[in-house]
Amino acid sequence: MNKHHHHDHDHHDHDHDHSHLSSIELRVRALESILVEKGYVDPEAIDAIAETYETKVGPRNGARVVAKAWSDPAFRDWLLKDATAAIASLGYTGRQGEHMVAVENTADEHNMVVCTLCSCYPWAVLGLPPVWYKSAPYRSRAVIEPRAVLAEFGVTLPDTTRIRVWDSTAEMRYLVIPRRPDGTEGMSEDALADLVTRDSMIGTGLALSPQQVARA
Amino acid sequence: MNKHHHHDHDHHDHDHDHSHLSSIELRVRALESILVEKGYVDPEAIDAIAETYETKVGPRNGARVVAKAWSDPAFRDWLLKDATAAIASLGYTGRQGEHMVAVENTADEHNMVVCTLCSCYPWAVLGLPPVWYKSAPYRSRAVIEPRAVLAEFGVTLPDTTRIRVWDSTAEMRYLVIPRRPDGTEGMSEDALADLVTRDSMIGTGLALSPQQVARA
Amino acid sequence: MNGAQDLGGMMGFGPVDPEQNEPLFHAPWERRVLGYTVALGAAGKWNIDMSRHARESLPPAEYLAASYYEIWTKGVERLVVKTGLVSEEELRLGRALNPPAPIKRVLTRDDVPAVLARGGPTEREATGPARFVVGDRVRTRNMHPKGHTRLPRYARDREGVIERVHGAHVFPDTNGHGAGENPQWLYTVRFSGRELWGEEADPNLVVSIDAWESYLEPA
Amino acid sequence: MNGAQDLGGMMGFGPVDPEQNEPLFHAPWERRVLGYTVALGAAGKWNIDMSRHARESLPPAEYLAASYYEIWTKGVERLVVKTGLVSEEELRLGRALNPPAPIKRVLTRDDVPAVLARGGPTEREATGPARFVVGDRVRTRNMHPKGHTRLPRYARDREGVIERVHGAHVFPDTNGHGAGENPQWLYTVRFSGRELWGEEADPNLVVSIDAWESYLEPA
Repeated sequence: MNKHHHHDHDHHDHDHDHSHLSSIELRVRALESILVEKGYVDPEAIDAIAETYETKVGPRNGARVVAKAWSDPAFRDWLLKDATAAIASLGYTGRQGEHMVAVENTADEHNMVVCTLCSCYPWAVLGLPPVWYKSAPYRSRAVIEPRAVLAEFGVTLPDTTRIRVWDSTAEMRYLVIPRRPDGTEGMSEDALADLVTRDSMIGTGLALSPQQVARA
Repeated sequence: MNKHHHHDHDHHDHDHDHSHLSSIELRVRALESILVEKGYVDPEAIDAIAETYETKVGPRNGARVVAKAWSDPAFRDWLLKDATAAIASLGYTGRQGEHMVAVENTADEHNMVVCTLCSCYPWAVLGLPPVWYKSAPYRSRAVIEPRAVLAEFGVTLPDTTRIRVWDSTAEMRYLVIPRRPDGTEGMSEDALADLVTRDSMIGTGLALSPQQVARA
Repeated sequence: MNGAQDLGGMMGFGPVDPEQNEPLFHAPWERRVLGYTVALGAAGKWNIDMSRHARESLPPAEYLAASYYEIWTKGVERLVVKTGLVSEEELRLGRALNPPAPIKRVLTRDDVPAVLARGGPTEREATGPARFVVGDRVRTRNMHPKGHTRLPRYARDREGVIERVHGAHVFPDTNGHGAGENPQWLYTVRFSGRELWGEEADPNLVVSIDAWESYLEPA
Repeated sequence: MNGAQDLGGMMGFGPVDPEQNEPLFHAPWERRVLGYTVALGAAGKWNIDMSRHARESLPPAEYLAASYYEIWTKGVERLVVKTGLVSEEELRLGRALNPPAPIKRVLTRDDVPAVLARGGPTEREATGPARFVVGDRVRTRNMHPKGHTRLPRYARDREGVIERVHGAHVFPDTNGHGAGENPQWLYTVRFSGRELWGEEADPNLVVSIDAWESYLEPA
């Protein structure tokens, strides 16, 4: 009741911070103008940073890593052994991807990544995290009831499949290598990369089948 | 910022619930009118309940218990052994005091009561709890850093005094018997009761000295 | 449940801020909601554990932002809807639309003194002997039920000593869900501050909880 | 600190709610605050652990009610004030009043690709041998520091197995307070779900954290 005084934002994970929600835009703008006026920040650098994640660094990077790992056993072995170096060889390095670990799903084990303490995420290979990854429901539940979380993503695994949750409490960033779908023999790395969704590399989804991609 | 739409309440422990704060009064009134219209609640009973705690049941009850324990060794022993019965003998019984335990401060040990999970409090002897007792700062800190909490109440005890915290997680309700101040020999129970503050029976205060009462 | 109500040991809430000469109520609505929440007990539609669970299962951000009587308000709203006394639509519109549901009893003004003086004792006849005696060393269980429980997180999987035995009491973990009183032996269990908070804790701190028997194992 | 940021195992937040075709930003201000928070890194006034601590030490009700970029906004506001880049009055009035404080460097548009591609590696040369090797059984400490830490509550005083050794990394518990990098060996420690959550946990669940050496003792 009495919610007329605040705007409806698109976020999923909050609707309570009423003292600031209506003013957050002003507040962010005011601080920017102070920072610029004082010469601490170049507004063009702000744009360049945002553009990087809008146009260059996103889950397509990770998808290429996975597709190559599926296609090239030597690369896969390198990736599992030294993910930072293997990923850097494809040109993906830097902020929130300085120290990478790749973990591979198998018939027996499904990997899933969370950051319960904040929202650590492998920006260099996946870009900026989605709202749900940063939300309290995911962060609280992924470590205690990951199967229930997976079910909400439409992923149901046999009870005998071990769920292996990686809580990113340090600067290690985890990339899940999803299982390669059946019926993808002989596909090119580019075509394989189309099967690799962002969620499949977080562990809350599976790679798509070629049929699913064709339907989409 | 943008706080113009909500009233300033007197509470210490909140100022965030902006969606409802301005409407809480309407909301409470609306539910009352439904409850009364449907015949579930008699408005006079509401008044009678509130009046009980406004005029009859409050910390003066507990103070009388403590004063009697200070004055009457047999009563003190009974109180420590079976607080529910000893307190009932003075006429204090019932809601949120059904099962009482009295704990006595000594030179070596200081008792302090909290309810970390909600705000359980011995209504029958102390009345309704103060806001701070129900607040997150007290509930969170009393069990992990009680000395720091006591300091905020102006109570500094020697490091060698054991702090004994009772977290009221069940229906047992705890009454602290503060130490009897020096210089109170021969005082009547009524006069002694004036020394016994509410906080001294929660364990966040000490009993007043006769001088302190005289100054007040 | 591991909800926002389980505050023991949490940090970041700032100082305790006692109010001088605090009034019993800070606004008339607090007095009303206290009164009708207590009065509704006579309706027999819920018990105290269900009340507590209704409050503690509020969304955590809402729980932590609300004052005590705001929590009571939201709690009683949930209870009247859940038990069918009031519909969600009635609550939204702020007026009665449907005929009343049957209730056990309406509390009158004359009933109040006796009802408050009686309260709601939770001790029950024990159905078996107590498993522990004073002085026994016990360990609390590492349990994380999704439903109502009264074993706080800070005191789970901790070793302590039985200090008092309180008889058999209604078990909130079932009673809070309408699944029966299932009385169990209730104990005060004492822990050292260091057992709870680690080696940097105050060496002269002792904390106790009241714990039902099924929360405990022999240490 | 045992703050609201430490969400692992908490309950009551409802379902995960993925948004279909989610945009990268939900409003232009999110894009701006991301940009200038990252750009301000070049000023050299704080490190990533201080940023995290600024966010997690928001009052719990505020933290839980805020979106991610609202938390970033409040975090960067705290940091600029704390480090003297902006005064509280300037922040309140929304305009500069005082001359700028000296900073290390202003990030330009041209710097951005190289700076982002370099990031901020936290591995450092080890000053001594690692205490543990893969396969060692360890127990995390029962610790409740008031300052910044990266050992979540759910994984304290739990027995696990060293699964990976990651070299020596900057220690957030000191670095987050400007008290030095003090690099320590960092390990991935694996726990069974039952060790973390008790006997009712999923028997086929394994959870790991990354833990600095001082968080661990031999089991």
